Amino acid sequence: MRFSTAENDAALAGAVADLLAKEAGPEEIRAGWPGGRSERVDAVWRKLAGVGVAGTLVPEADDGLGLDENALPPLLTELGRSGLPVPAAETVAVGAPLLAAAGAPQLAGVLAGDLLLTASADPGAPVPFGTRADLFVLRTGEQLRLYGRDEVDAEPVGSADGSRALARVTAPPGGGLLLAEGPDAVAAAWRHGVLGTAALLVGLGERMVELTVAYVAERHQFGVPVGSFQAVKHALADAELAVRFARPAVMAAGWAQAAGDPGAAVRTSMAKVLASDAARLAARTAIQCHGAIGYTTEYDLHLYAKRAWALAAAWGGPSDHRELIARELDLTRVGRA
Amino acid sequence: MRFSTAENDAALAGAVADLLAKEAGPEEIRAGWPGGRSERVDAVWRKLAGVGVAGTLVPEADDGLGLDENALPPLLTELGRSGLPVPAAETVAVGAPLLAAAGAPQLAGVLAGDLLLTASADPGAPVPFGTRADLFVLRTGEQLRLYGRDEVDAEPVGSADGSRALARVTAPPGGGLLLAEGPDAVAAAWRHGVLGTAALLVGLGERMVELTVAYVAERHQFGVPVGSFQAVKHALADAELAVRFARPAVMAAGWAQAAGDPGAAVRTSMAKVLASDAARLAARTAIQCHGAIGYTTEYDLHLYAKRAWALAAAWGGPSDHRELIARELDLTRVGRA
Amino acid sequence: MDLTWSPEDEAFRAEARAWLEANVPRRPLPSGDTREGFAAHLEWERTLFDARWAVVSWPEEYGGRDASIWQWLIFEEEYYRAGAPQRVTQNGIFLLAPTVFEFGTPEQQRRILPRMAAARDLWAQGWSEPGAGSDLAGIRSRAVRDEAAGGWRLTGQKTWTTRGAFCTHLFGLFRTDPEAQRHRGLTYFLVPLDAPGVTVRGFERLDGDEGFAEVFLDDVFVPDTDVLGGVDRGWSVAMATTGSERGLTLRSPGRFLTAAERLLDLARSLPDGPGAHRDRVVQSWIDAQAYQLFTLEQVTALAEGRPAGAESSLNKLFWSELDIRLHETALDLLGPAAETDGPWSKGFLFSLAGPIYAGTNEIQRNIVAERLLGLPRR
Amino acid sequence: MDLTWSPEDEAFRAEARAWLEANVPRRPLPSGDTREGFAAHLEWERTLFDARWAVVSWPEEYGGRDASIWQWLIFEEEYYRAGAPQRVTQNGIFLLAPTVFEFGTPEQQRRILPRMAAARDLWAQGWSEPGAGSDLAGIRSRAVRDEAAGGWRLTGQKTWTTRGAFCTHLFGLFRTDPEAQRHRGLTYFLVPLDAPGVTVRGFERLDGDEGFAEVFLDDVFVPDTDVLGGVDRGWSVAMATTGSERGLTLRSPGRFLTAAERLLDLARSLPDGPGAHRDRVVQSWIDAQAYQLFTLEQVTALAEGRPAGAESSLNKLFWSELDIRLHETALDLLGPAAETDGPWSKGFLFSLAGPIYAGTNEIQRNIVAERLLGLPRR
Repeated sequence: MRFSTAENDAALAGAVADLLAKEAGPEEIRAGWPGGRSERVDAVWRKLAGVGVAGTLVPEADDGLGLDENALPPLLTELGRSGLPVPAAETVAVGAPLLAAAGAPQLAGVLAGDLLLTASADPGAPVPFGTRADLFVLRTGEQLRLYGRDEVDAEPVGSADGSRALARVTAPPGGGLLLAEGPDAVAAAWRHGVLGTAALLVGLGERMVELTVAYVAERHQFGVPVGSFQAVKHALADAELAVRFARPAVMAAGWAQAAGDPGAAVRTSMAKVLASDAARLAARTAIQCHGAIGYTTEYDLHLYAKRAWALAAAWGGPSDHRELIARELDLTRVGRA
Repeated sequence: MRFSTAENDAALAGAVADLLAKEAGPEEIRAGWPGGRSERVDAVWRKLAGVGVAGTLVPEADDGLGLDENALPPLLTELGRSGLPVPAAETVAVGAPLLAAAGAPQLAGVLAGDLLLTASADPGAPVPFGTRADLFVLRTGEQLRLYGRDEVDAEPVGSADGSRALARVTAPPGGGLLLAEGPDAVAAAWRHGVLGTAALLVGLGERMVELTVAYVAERHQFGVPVGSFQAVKHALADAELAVRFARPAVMAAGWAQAAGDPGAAVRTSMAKVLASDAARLAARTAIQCHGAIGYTTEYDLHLYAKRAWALAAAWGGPSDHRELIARELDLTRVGRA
Repeated sequence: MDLTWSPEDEAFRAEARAWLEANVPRRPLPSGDTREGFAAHLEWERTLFDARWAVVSWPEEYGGRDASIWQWLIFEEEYYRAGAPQRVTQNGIFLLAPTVFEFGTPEQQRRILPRMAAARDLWAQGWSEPGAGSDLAGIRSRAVRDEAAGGWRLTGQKTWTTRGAFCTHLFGLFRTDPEAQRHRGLTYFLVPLDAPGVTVRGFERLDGDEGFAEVFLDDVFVPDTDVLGGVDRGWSVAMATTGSERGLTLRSPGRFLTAAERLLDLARSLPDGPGAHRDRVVQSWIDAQAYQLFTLEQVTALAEGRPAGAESSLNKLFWSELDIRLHETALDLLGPAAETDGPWSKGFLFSLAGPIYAGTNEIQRNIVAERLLGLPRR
Repeated sequence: MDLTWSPEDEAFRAEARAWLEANVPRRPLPSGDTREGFAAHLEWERTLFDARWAVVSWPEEYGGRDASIWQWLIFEEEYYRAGAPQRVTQNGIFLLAPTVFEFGTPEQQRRILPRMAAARDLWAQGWSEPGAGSDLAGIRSRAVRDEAAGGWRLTGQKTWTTRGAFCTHLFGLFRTDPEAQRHRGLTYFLVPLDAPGVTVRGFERLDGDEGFAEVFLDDVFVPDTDVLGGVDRGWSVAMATTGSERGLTLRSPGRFLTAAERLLDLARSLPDGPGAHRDRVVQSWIDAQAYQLFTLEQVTALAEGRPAGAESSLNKLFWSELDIRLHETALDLLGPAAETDGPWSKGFLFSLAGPIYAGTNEIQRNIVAERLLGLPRR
């Protein structure tokens, strides 16, 4: 028993955190919005690829880092906290390992950060980064297939988080490259996406609490720092509590997937519930504690809050995952009104 | 449009409030507990009967006050806030008008406060005041029947609120006196019970907020009154908010019943939801803001809190009533997991 | 208790409903917090005014109908029920006008109110400053006496000015006595935004609309006739206005009754119904009803001459939190579809401002605790 | 990350489980917070001690097994899983003992710990006073030096003393320097409750049990050998103990894991299932799991020498609120049947004490905000 990130995994997350601290400033995290200079985001993504991020779960033989799912929570927490608008869960957790397993020739471009790869396990739902991606991992029935930009029709869809670059994507059912097949493969990819998204949400929650702590310590009203009011303190303490308890649940989900634990599905759903609810609470608290400035787009907070709302509902919202857990716990046996 | 208690109804409630302030002190409200001198409660109940309380809804021709359901919210709110352990909703709202309508000879004894009358619309559930009542209004199928103490078997059942004098009561199905019959009559009696209980809960909520405000203004910790801490202020503000918004909903339910409004069922359920949730929040807040002293039986708070928990679940708990409203709002049409 | 409407009130409702059904634009206007949407909304405001629905509760001489407060409530219900456009004139009509009625000179009333009702003058509120949000007493913008010119010279910065970039006038507090502490020495001024020395810069709200502005004032001259309620008396004059901002006039029950009906429609429209969210849908509907009933009780008290006072803080707390819960429930019902732009998503973002503006909910809870419950101030 | 147990730990678990299965009383004992129940619990404590399960993490010389903190967690899980009786010795073992290990002289350790482990001395905590609840610095009970007799004379009143009416000894703070302000000038004393001058009066808790006592001290002599950790150093000595009261040792995850399983059983047993409460049932289960995972992370840190510090406030907040939500959910599942006495009703009443004792949750939130987040103290 040892509940602590292994050195390898911590080192990767640390390197990524350092890189993001230097490279992903306010300009980069805004550059993904419509009309923004998204090439600045691409440049950071390429640098992250240089550290090996895209290939985290790709075997070393395929030029990846060869790490397992234990690496995802610390890594994607850092990506989440940065606010950088990239398909982190979709590429790192879902897409790249599928391409590697299928021997897809596009893998090299993805690992280099030259080809932007997105993924969606929810047929018909808008695809994140659908207007910007070069490659799409899409599910049809029990198959996961890879399509190039030329093979799909991507119609932009608005989002509260403009940098999500949503598109409604239609692809020819039999086309593209078959990556994986069968309910187990589809479920495994889904769990990767859920886990990665949960980790992003933890990072977003942490960041929003930090931003708010810094703001309320500085901002004065009624002659004292706003952060010295007990109401503000307690609201932030509750947000911190939620985020801090989500974090180990996400780590445990990563371990369960890596270890092939039979409880992996439940642990993963649990992580998503806790991380989604924590990030939502952090967003709500952060906006309230900031007052009017939290309600403007000139200040950075909204970038994190909108991402949190989008990701909390993506890859199954909290009530979807509670429903999944209810089934596992044998709570849906009987009919009810 | 006039959303305000009529003078008649206010005068009755005012007289009852004055009487209770004088007669229902801590000793009386504790006297209903097992081993307590329940004759002290009976004495107060008899004085209340002298003001006409038991006959509020009984026609003047039958020696009642001849008021309508508009009188119940203000009256039962006062009875609730007093904490006196009497079958207020069961006698005033449910039982007495049924006895009057059926011409039951026991009515005079009930109106005089000599015969203690209880009621239950939930076959099989423990009957409040079942160990102390002289008369029982019980439902079997679509009938409401009146039984004397000798006709029933009443087995005491423990309750967190010992003064509720719960008993599991079995009565011969065809026995007793038929008071009313048919789904409409049963539903009307049920609505009376729900309304009366909702009003009691508002009174309990108000009382718990008042007790707590008085305590935290007095009690000092860290060199200042506990009530000067923002966390305490805000918790009490939220409890006050809930209670204050429950109150008009209960008044509106009384009006809807009196006016024969088609929305009476929904308004009544709504009143019970709001009053139950408000009283629970007030109880939780009161105990927390009191600190350790709220957690003892020597202090009075627990008497109100335990009553509130019992009544919040009685005559349909909040989720039962939300379910009823959901049906009316056509939200249960489709099947779901 | 009588929760039925009089024949006169029913007739008023029927007239309002019929007019709204005939006149409310079939398609929703673009957001009134954007530049082009604002123009469309102005046209609607003038349509309202021409039919005497712009300010129903005002005297007829200013364009109103002398309607009772009950009829005002009825009109609001019908207005929301009809899905009529947002009122871009509301900061003038609901925040400034009550103050002008109470504190304005007859000359000010005649000059200001009819043009406000007709949406010819468009008023923005100038309460907040970068250093003074909920704490209005921290205001630093100042007014210096210009005896020769018979007026004042205003310098400073106002912010979070709703639709400030599209308005023609600003009302707000300025410090006229630099020696006075906090609440004292403030004066309530009315400022045309085209006066020399005024610069207005619009900026974006959370929901992406340019709904806010910063207003910079550099030695802006304002004549004595544009002081409202007396020099150095601005605090008490302003408090009357923030009271009405918090209370009834800002958020009428009609708004939430309509939103709750829309939520029910959404829940019923889903293939699997409201599912695990059913209780929350029901509770939102209950709360909207409860807000209406609370308001009816309050309006009865007002109509019978009992003033509401600090109770308006209860209104503010209840509607602002109801509004968020209601929208959160809608977004959860929509699931991932909530992310794509739409009225619920936009409404959710807007609802988040509720607990912040017009005195944060933290301050409202303080008021409830201290003024209604009597807890010690510390 | 490795969430599997070593073979040694699995063997320890198996041994504990087997022993508990063989020895836990078949029928629940009467409440240990009543006089007759306490006697039954004492017998159980001695059974535990004889089999060396009373204090598994203590050194063998004091009756323990030198078990690791992991094994302590495992034992707790198994203990709750087996439905074993409440530990009426817990205030001594979990609150006083860590302080004796850290601050006691060797003589005190030898004298106190074995008798505590064997449930021969039963320790009650004497923190609160009528005027000093969460604010321990407000303590007024005093100790006056008796140089001749080589000790101190204690006078004052302690209250909310858990099971004080059934215990043999009290530990608590007394003011030894009457001139010192607040936290200073307090000393940690150990007091036999049969000493001349001590009066103990039991009283009832919310759940009806005589679980509390008031302890009156009138010129009670205590020798110098019963000062723990040095004169006037009581505050820092006591803080070490309240740290462990808040943290891991008070509420191990096993307790909530077992409660969540019971909640699932209850929900499954209902004819209509959990109905509208299903999400809450699931969330209670999730939260119990989350508490375990958080604890495992914390214990890893402790095992690797990183101290927890203010993080124990996060534990306290989480378990105490989880405990209430879990019981509220159970009561809602039971509906009107919740009213009739039963383990869920009793457990609910008990859960309400969680956010009050061992430092109220308001204080815990202050600690999280100020010490973990670094917000200004004011």
